[in-house]
Parts: sequence; structure tokens; C-alpha cells
Amino acid sequence: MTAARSLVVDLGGIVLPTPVMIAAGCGGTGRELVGLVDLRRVGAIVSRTITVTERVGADMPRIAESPAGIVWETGLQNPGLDPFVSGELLRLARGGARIVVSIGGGSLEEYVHMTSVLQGRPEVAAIEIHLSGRDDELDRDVLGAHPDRLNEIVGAVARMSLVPVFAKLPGGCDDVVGLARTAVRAGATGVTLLASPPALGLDATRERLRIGTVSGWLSGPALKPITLRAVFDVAQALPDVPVIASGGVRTGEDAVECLLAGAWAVQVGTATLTDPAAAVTVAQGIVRRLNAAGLTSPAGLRGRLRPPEPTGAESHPVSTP
Amino acid sequence: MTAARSLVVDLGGIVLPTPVMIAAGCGGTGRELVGLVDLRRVGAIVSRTITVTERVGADMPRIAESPAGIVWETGLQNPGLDPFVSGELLRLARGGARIVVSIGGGSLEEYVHMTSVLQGRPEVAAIEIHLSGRDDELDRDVLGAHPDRLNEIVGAVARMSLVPVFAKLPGGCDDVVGLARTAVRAGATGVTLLASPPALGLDATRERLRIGTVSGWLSGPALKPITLRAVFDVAQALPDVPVIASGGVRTGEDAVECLLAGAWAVQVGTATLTDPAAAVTVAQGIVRRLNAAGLTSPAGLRGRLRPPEPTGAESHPVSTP
Amino acid sequence: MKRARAEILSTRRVGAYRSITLVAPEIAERSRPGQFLAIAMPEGRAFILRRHFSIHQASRHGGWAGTLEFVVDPSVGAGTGWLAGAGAHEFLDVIGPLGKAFSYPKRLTNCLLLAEGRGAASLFFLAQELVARHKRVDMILGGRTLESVFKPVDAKRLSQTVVVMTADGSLGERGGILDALPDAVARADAEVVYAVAPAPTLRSIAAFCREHRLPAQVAIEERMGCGFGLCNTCVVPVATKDRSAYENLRACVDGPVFDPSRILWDRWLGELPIVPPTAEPVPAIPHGGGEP
Amino acid sequence: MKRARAEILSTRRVGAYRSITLVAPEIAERSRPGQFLAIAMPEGRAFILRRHFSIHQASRHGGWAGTLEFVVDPSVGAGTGWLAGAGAHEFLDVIGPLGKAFSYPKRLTNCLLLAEGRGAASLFFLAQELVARHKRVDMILGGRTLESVFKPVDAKRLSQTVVVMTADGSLGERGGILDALPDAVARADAEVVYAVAPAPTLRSIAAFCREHRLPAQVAIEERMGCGFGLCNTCVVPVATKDRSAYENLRACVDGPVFDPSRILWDRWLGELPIVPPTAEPVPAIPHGGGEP
Ligand SMILES: Cc1cc2nc3c(=O)[nH]c(=O)nc-3n(C[C@H](O)[C@H](O)[C@H](O)COP(=O)(O)OP(=O)(O)OC[C@H]3O[C@@H](n4cnc5c(N)ncnc54)[C@H](O)[C@@H]3O)c2cc1C
Ligand SMILES: Cc1cc2nc3c(=O)[nH]c(=O)nc-3n(C[C@H](O)[C@H](O)[C@H](O)COP(=O)(O)OP(=O)(O)OC[C@H]3O[C@@H](n4cnc5c(N)ncnc54)[C@H](O)[C@@H]3O)c2cc1C
Ligand SMILES: Cc1cc2nc3c(=O)[nH]c(=O)nc-3n(C[C@H](O)[C@H](O)[C@H](O)COP(=O)(O)O)c2cc1C
Ligand SMILES: Cc1cc2nc3c(=O)[nH]c(=O)nc-3n(C[C@H](O)[C@H](O)[C@H](O)COP(=O)(O)O)c2cc1C
Ligand code: FES
Ligand code: FES
Repeated sequence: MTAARSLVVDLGGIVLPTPVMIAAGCGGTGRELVGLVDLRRVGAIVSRTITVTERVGADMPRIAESPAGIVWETGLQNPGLDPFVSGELLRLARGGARIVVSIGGGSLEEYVHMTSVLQGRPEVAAIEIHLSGRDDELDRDVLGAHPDRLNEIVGAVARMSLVPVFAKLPGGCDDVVGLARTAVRAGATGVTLLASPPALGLDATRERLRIGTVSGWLSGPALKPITLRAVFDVAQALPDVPVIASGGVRTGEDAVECLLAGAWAVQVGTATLTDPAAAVTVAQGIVRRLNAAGLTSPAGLRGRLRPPEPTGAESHPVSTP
Repeated sequence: MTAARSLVVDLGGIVLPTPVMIAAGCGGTGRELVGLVDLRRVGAIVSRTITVTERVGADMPRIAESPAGIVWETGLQNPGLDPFVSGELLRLARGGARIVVSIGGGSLEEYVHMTSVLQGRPEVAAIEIHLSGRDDELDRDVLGAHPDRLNEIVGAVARMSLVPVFAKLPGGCDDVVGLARTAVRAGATGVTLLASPPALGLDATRERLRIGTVSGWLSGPALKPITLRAVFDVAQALPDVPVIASGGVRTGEDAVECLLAGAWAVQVGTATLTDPAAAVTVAQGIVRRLNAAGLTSPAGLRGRLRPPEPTGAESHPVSTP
Repeated sequence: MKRARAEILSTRRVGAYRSITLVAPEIAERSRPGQFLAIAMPEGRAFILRRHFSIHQASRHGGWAGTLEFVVDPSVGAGTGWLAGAGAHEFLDVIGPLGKAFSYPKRLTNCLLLAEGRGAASLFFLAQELVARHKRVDMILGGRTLESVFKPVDAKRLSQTVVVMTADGSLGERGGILDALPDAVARADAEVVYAVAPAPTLRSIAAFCREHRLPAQVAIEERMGCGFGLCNTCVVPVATKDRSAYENLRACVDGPVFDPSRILWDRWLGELPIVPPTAEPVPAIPHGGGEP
Repeated sequence: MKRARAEILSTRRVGAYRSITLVAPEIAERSRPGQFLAIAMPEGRAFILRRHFSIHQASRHGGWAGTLEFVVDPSVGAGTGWLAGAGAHEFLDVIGPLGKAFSYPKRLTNCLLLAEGRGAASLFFLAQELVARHKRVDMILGGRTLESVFKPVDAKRLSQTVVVMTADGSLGERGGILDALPDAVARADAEVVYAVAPAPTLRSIAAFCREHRLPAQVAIEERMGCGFGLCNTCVVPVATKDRSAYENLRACVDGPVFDPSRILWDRWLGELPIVPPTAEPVPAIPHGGGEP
């Protein structure tokens, strides 16, 4: 049995020490995780989604629990691009982790502007394009749900960017494979699957909404089967495209499931809120698994998936001689 | 405090004794629930989805658990329309419950044929149109995800049907309100929100898929926040349209949440598999709530939803004098 | 089929397994060998579905009247683990008896019963009923190790002969139950075979019985959503009566006991392309029920 | 901020609440009044997030050195209910101390502390530290009934005067803590006000203090995703220093202790349209920390 030599993964140009990243909006501002987790052992931190100008964010309360999940809405609260670049970005990088900057906007111009500002910043290892917000220009609810627009935005960012670009596809879209194909054709290095789908939290006893802005987004373990399906379908259709799984990864086993389904890396969001070291413990789980399977790299898990064992065969302690 | 006079709801022409229905594919074939639940106290049973010709169904295994959910795939196993009408339909009706027949197909012709056969059958209280399957004619993955096609299919069924018609919108579509509007414009009496979204089940330890056909659908409590959001958004946009909530309703409280969000009725699927009397216990929960609130009908819950209470105000045992 | 809030009377270790006795008179009264229970898991945990367990004993008379016993392999997962930890005086939400029972032969006499591991639990119940009907019972019990052979000593009270097979040779002979089948059939002059074992073993048993034109019944397991026929998730491909086609029958209501010659094993176990079932019918034990 | 697997040393009932003492030396050592803990809920249940509790006592010296005490209102929901049922020798996964502490006045002396219900837990810790700094402490404790007034008898050891207010008049005077505020300020010649109470009460206290130009600090609560600054879900709208605008500050790292004159109460409590904070600044207690 060979020991896992390394967890290093190369996502089309961005080399990460482990395939476990901290998801956008769940990693703080560069100060908070210091002391709670060894950031050099985190694959990468994705920043919260940054917009050109400051956003004060959504009304309170912003979070509620749901069955195996949370419903949340921050309204993309962030200081705006320039303050981010001169403050949070530097702090995040100082912690020792690779930084992926998540950019969001409502118009082509905003995405282009952000990409131009982030170019040449040595702290930026990659860009993740947030595509779940409103399209202010075309007056559509979900900017990234439309192939035409996805093509345009991702294309513009990818053409300008000197670092790899990942399109984080909106959750709750019917044609994930089609959108992934569009993003990759437009120049994306890879895709993050998926952003949180729209959700509502409600307190029946008090007859009240739970989230100040009325609606929010669903995150957490509840999403895992949806994430796995998106990852599997896209990986089958586009086997050479780096796929990052996001949604419901909490344990090393969850991460192994994603890698088996075809992901090149995973992100842990909600899990980090409970266990700030989740990205490291999840990576340790992957190592244990690689060692047990005699694999030398996380990529070795891709393509090992077999059809289900017949129920009757696994339910008994004895296998046929 | 007035007592709930009755749970009767009128969904645009179909009058149900309670607003709690058993969801499609979770109510058996008319024999199984007898003795486990008093079917006269069930709002309605939706049949499994029926197709023109028999389907032997999907490969085994067909079900696995996921966090707060199940992943399943039956492949719409059913005896085909004619055997259904002469056997299962009669048996279902004999139990004393109102019957909604779920029809599915891959072409306009199939939907039209099924509607024509079901017309004039006194056992059929309403039709629910399953729209999550493949579109064989147009070679698309999800027939009902496309407004053009939704309009065509729902329009044809609604024009022919003598009983109310509900469009069960596919889960995992970005523009639920748009699809609901299309369905209603095409003539649907109301909408069922939502069908199960696509999902995958995977066993990391055994490196195996859990479902014989590879992929399946997600059901169960995990979906509740997504269901509530769809119901809320559609009810806000189309307040006069009967909305049936499906996805994650397990308790009376869940049902009350759906009604508060704007649903006219709810369906219980997965919950029925664990508690065959779920549709009745959920309805009892609604009654208790109506009594406590001094309401006389489930419709009274619609529109009572208020914004969230500030956290600081509810977290202490004493309220301000 | 009844639903009951049933008190656990007692639990005890039986080798690698945990045996649980419930007070559930209405279910016990109706239970027959081969049938099973659907047991609800605790609320507020990571469980969605019920878990299913074969009935090991159902006492209608005597000091244990109204009790039911089933056997749990606690090593499978969270649900079996939880059940194995449940203690006396706790209550379980139980639905049962579920499924079709083994049928008893009307004319034939010599019955050979084979089981691997905990599968033997339902065969003990069957053996009892067969003996009460003046049938001769012989048993083959298997397991990976001596711990996983179910009640080899008790078997001797019901059975003319008991052959024990273990994969590691720690009890009885080294090998699987299949290895002991031809000899046992000859020695016992077996006329009917009953088996509960992993599906691949059952497939081999089915082939043997077909070859030797022995009528047989097997109890199979398929992943279940409900256990009482609502969801169509527990299906097994079974040839139609005329063997011209097959249907996916629900293991929970049409099974779990099937005539093995009618199961499309290769289709079910998904390892080979679909092959048509044998055209030549094998004599079947009258299906479902038998003498009450 | 540390993470620890902390053993429960003991738990006891305190009126309507449950008080839990943990062995967590690293956290206890760093804890200051106003700070809180984030406690992980058990695995495999219907919990996703940690639950948050103010620190009631942190013993650095003496027989209880290395212990931490916090107070749970078990009636809120599943998580507080579970915690209240936890027993000695169980282990909790705790992160703390979290958040900014109350600051102690440098020059001013007379401190009035007001709390409703379990909110008093952190004010006892504060009172201790103030007394150790030779400040005069007076207290107003409120509750719905006598059961929900937190430790009214113990308060007398720390406080020059203790006024108890209950909504039903079952202990002390009938009324809320607000009703007792003007008199208490006059009687104690209060120079500084500290308060922990439901947000609407805090808003009224803020208005009173602003009107009387009394520096104040309040500890607030907002629903939290993490408790240590990662998720931006716990925000409170707070005026910028120059009061020209506001920012949504995280209650978990920028609070939970805030200068009440800078909170945009109406915006936060969502009942009125957004109004700009008062233009005229109120003297503030030096923010965060104070003398160690
Ligand atoms: C008709 C029938 C009778 C049964 N009788 C018994 C019995 O008498 N004693 C006993 O110990 N077990 C019996 N089983 C199997 C038992 O139901 C499963 O082992 C149990 O449901 C697993 O639950 P879990 O929570 O422990 O494992 P889970 O965490 O649910 O699953 C762990 C793994 O176990 C396997 N598994 C899950 N469900 C089943 C299933 N229904 N059948 C087989 N394997 C499964 C899968 O590999 C799964 O990944 C029976 C099953 C059926 C269908
Ligand atoms: C900084 C801080 C300090 C706190 N200190 C204490 C303390 O010392 N003692 C104590 O008993 N409680 C304290 N709380 C409140 C406590 O965290 C919540 O009551 C608890 O999280 C509710 O969990 P639950 O599982 O019991 O209820 P849940 O089932 O999660 O919620 C039940 C209801 O409680 C309310 N609720 C949920 N979360 C919060 C929250 N974070 N704050 C307020 N209300 C909430 C909501 O109305 C919710 O619907 C504090 C909260 C914060 C933010
Ligand atoms: C509190 C919170 C804030 C988030 N903020 C962002 C964000 O700013 N941008 C973004 O793309 N995703 C954001 N997300 C989504 C996560 O990045 C992640 O995709 C999602 O939570 C699903 O993964 P999980 O189940 O691991 O949490 C946020 C999630 C949470 C819980
Ligand atoms: C085993 C099973 C079979 C189902 N079969 C159908 C079906 O035939 N047609 C259909 O429209 N929905 C079917 N559904 C979906 C349910 O009707 C329901 O929409 C979904 O399960 C979500 O609701 P729930 O969370 O209450 O289960 C099925 C669900 C399950 C679990
Ligand atoms: S398990 Fe539901 S039909 Fe058999
Ligand atoms: S609770 Fe997460 S930032 Fe405050």
C-alpha cells in the first residue's frame, strides 16, 4: 500500500496544496481564521464576493437553520473593490493561504472593471465569477442562468484575466451541463458547482419570515445530492475541465464522494462556520482515504466509481466464496 | 376562539376534504394504504405518474438516504394508461379518496391521448401534469423547463380536460415564476411546486453509485426551504392561482409554513413512506393551528406572514412592558 | 398489517447479532415465517426511512404470547447500530407483518433450509412451522466466522441434521453453504429447498435447484423506501407466469419470498446483459400462504 | 480565541435557567465580561450551527481556576434544550472567548447595571470586575416572574443596591427594568450605564442615556452563523465614528458590546424607515477592552 504522496492539485494553472478550499463568503476577512486553522494547509480561501462599490448588505436577521441546511442572505455585504484590494486581500494573503477572489456584479462593465483591477495583483491566485445575482443591464433575476449572458461575462473576464477563472454556476438551473459548456467555451478555466439555490426560511409558530430580506439561499448538507449530480453530469460531459464541487461538503467522506463523482477540488462553506478547521479536517479525511486505497493523488479517485452493488449482496456479512 | 369549522379547500374547482394530499408516486396502487390510514380523511391521492404504455421502470437499487432527504428513481414504473384506468384507478377510488391522476409523456400526442382517455372517468377529480421527463420529440432533457413547450403541453391538456389541471413544475429551474405564469396562461388551474430536482447518491466507502440508473431525484425535508421560496414567489406574483406545495412537507408545522407562504394545499410524499398516515396527521396539525389562531379555514393562513422579529427581542424571556 | 407502538421486552446478544423481543400482540398474531417488520428510526436524527427486519419468532401461545423477535446485525450502519443499542422498555414504532410468507409444501415432506449469517433468523421460524406440520427439516447454516453463524446449537432441536459452514473454518466445515448443498440434498433426500442468503449465493442455489428440478423458495432483500407497497423502490425482476416477459415486482408486497426460478438474477444483479428467464418451468411450491 | 474539548464539571438549576460549568483553562484565562462562547451541537441530529452563550463566570484563580460558567435558557429551542440536559463529565466542543468585552471606565466611578432575565449572567461577571477596580455598582434585575430574575440574592454581594422588577409583581416591584431606571440613576448617582436586555428595551435605555448624556454600553444579540467573524450574518447597523453614515458591523467580532448611541435601532429592529443616527455625539466609554 503506497502512502498518499501529496494532496497537491493543479486546477488548470492554479496549484493548490490540497483540493479543499474555503467557499466564498465563509472565510472571513483575513483576520478571523488566524489561530483557528493553519492556513497553509488550506487549499485556498475564496473571498466573499466583491462588487465594484461597497454594499452595506441585507437586512437582519440573515441566517436560519433548515433541515440539514441553513438559509442565509448577506446581500453580498463587502467594502467594495478598492478597499478590498488595499486591505482584506492583503490580509487574506498574509495568512499564507492561496486566495481566489470572487467577483460579482450586475453589468458587463462591472465585471470587466474588477478583472482589470485584480490583474497583476500577486495575491490573486484565481478569480471565481459569481453569477447568481441580478442582471441590472438586462433586467433579469439571475444573470448567470442565461447562456448568452454567461458567455459574454465569462468571456470578457477570461480574456482579460492572467490567472485561472472559474465560473460559479447559479444553483437551481435546469441545464447545468449546457451552462458549464458555455462557460468553458467562453474561456473559463473551470466551473464551481453550484452556488446556493434560492430559498425561504419561515417560522410557523410566530408566523414570521426568518430572513430580513424575505428570501435567501440554501446551503449545507441538504444540497449534497444536487451537487454530486451536477458534478457528475458535467464531469462526464467535460472530462478535461476542472470542476470544483460546492454545496454540502462537510466531511472527508463527502469530499471523497465529490472527487469520485468527478470533481477536481471541493469547497467547504457552511461546515467552516461550525468547524473553522473544516478545510483541513476534510483534507485529512481525503489523505486517509488515499492511503487506504493505495492512491498517490486525489485525482486518482476520479473515475473509480462503479455501479451500485446489488442490495442483497451487501446486506449479509458473508460474501459468496 | 372559534374552532376550525372545516379543512375543506377548493382548488379552482376540485373540492378536497383537507388541504393535504399524498404526492405522486407515494400512495401505492389502491390496495396498500387500506387499513393504515382512513382515506376519506386524506385530501386526495395523486396517482403515480402514468404513461401511455407500460414502463418496467428503472434499475435497482432505486432508493438511498441523503442528509434530510432521499435520492430515488423509479423510472416512472407503471402499467400503462389502459390497464391503469381499468384497474388501479378504480381501486384507488374505491378507497374513498379523491384521485388526482398524474400523467407523463415525451410528446404532445401522448399527453393529448392520456387526457382524452381520462375525460369522463368519474374517478378522476383532477389531472396533474408531470413535466420533468425527457422531451422525446424536441430531444430535450427536461420537457417542462422550456416555456414554449410548457405552454403547448399544458395548453393542450387544459383545453381538453373537463377536470382541473395542475402543472407540476420541474424542480431545479431558475425561473419558477415565469414557468408558473406560462402554465396558468396556457390554461392550468394551478401549479404544483415543485417536482424533485435531479440528484445523485454515492457511497464513498464502497466507491459505488447508490442508484441503479446512476442518477435520481431528491425528495424529503432537505427541500423545504426551496419549496417555500417557490411557493412564496409564485403566490406573490399570482395570488389568485391555486398553488400546491410539494417537497419537504413532513409535519403539520411544515404544512402551516407552506400555507403561510401562500400555498392552497400541500402534498406529502417521502413522509408517507415512513408514516403511512402522514397526510392525516399533517392535516390534524393544521387543525390544531387553526384552532389556536381562531381561524375557520386553511385559507385564513395565507397572507398572515410578517417580517422577522428582531433577534434581540425574541431571545429573552421578558418582553418590553 | 398493523402499526403498533411496541415496547421492547428484552434484548440479547446472539453471536455477532443483537436479538430484540417486542410486545406487539396484534402483529405477532398475524406473523408468518418470511415476513418482516418496518421499524421507524428516532426523530431528530439523520434518518429518513424506516429500517426492515425479518421476523425471527412470533409467539401466539404460551408465556411469550404476543411477542415478536427479530435479529439485527449492528455492524451495517447507523440505523442497525441504533437499534442494537436500544434497551428494554423503550418503545418502537413498528409496522408489520409485511410481505408474503414462505409457503409450506402440501404433499412433499423433506425440507432443506439454507441460510447465511443473520438470514437464518427467519428460517428458524419457518423450521418450527414445518416441524409442526410434520415435515422433516434439515439445515445448512453458514457464516464468515463462528460468531456470525446464527444459533447453530438451537438449530439441532428443530432439524434432523445441521451442517455448519464457516469461511474461516472456525466452526463446522470451511466453506460456504453452497459447498454443502449437493451432499445435504442427497443425505436428507430433500424435496424442497428454502434459502436466505446474499443474492449471489441465492443465484447459485437457484441454478442448482433448477438443474436438480427441486422446488425452492428464497427470501430476498432489496433497498426499501416504505416496506408496504407505496413507493415502487424495492423491485426485483421476476418472470411473468408464462415466462414470456418479466415485471419489476415489489419485494415488500409481492416478496420478499420468491420462487428463485422466476427471478431474473442477471438482470437484478446487474452484472450481465439482460437474459430471458429459462423457458422450461420448474415445479413451484404453491405461492404465498400455504396452510394457515 | 481558542477551541477546546471541554468537560462539564457540573450543572445546576438557577431559577428558570440551567447554569453549566466547564473545565476550559485556556478559554477561562482569556475571558472577560461581555464575551461569549460558541458551542457545537451534537452530531447526527437536526443541528447545523453552533449555539452561543454569554460567559457568566471565568475563574482564573482559586479552587475553581480554569473553569467557565454560562447560563442557558432551556425553553428557547432544541439546542438550548439539549444543552440544559447535558450532564457532568460530558464533553462540549467550545470556541471562545468571542467578541469584544465591556470596557471599564477609567475615571468615572458609579456604574449602574441593568439586565432582564438571563441577560444578567454577563453583568455579574462585569460587576465583579468593576468592584475589583473599586467602582461602585448598582443593579436593576428584571424578569417576567420571580423564576426568571437571575440570582437576585447573590446580586447583593456585589452591588450597593439591587432593584428587582417583575412583570407579574411576584418579586420586587411590578414592572420592567426601564421603569426603575430614572430613580436608580438618581439614587446611585450613576455615571455609566451597562445593560443587557431585549433589543426594544435596550433601545429605550439608549434613548434615556442619550437624553441624560450618560455614557453606556449594551450587549446585544443577533442570529449568528459562526460566532467568529467568518460569515457576516450577525450584523447590527452602527453609525460610523463621524456619524455621517452607518456600517453593518458583525455582532460577533465587532460586538456584542456596543455603544448604544451609535446603533441605528430603528434600522436594526426594522419597524420604522431608516433614520439617521443622532448627529450630536454622546460621550463614549473607551471602546473594547479597558484595563486588563
Ligand atoms: C425484507 C428485509 C429484511 C431484512 N431483514 C434483516 C434482518 O432480519 N436483520 C438485519 O440486520 N437486517 C435486515 N435487513 C437489512 C436491514 O434492513 C439493513 O441492513 C438496514 O436497513 C441498514 O440500515 P442502517 O441504517 O444500519 O444502514 P444504512 O446507513 O442505511 O446503510 C448502510 C449500508 O447498508 C446497506 N443497506 C442499506 N439498506 C439496506 C437494505 N434495506 N438492505 C440491505 N442493505 C442495505 C447499504 O450498503 C448501505 O450503504 C433486511 C432488509 C430487508 C429489505
Ligand atoms: C452573543 C450571544 C449571547 C447569547 N447568550 C446567551 C446566554 O447566555 N444564554 C442563553 O440561554 N442564550 C443566549 N443566547 C441566545 C442563544 O444563543 C439562542 O437562544 C440559541 O441559539 C437558540 O438555540 P435553540 O437551538 O435552543 O433554538 P432554535 O431552535 O435554534 O431557535 C428557536 C428560536 O430561538 C430564536 N433564536 C435562535 N437563535 C437565536 C440567537 N442566536 N439569538 C437569539 N434568538 C435566537 C429564534 O426565534 C428561533 O426561532 C445568546 C445569543 C448570542 C448571539
Ligand atoms: C453565510 C454565507 C455567505 C456566503 N457568501 C457567498 C458569497 O459572497 N459569494 C458566493 O459566491 N457564495 C457565497 N456563499 C455560498 C458558499 O460559497 C457555498 O457555495 C454554499 O454555501 C454551498 O456550500 P456549503 O454547503 O459548503 O455551504 C455563502 C454561503 C454562506 C453560508
Ligand atoms: C419513491 C417516490 C416516487 C415518486 N414518484 C413520482 C411520480 O411518479 N411522479 C411525480 O410527479 N412525482 C413523483 N415523486 C415525487 C413526489 O411526488 C414529490 O413531489 C417529491 O417526493 C417531493 O415531496 P416530498 O419531499 O414530500 O417527498 C416520487 C417521490 C418518491 C419519493
Ligand atoms: S418499499 Fe415501497 S413499495 Fe416496496
Ligand atoms: S456570526 Fe459569522 S460573522 Fe458573526
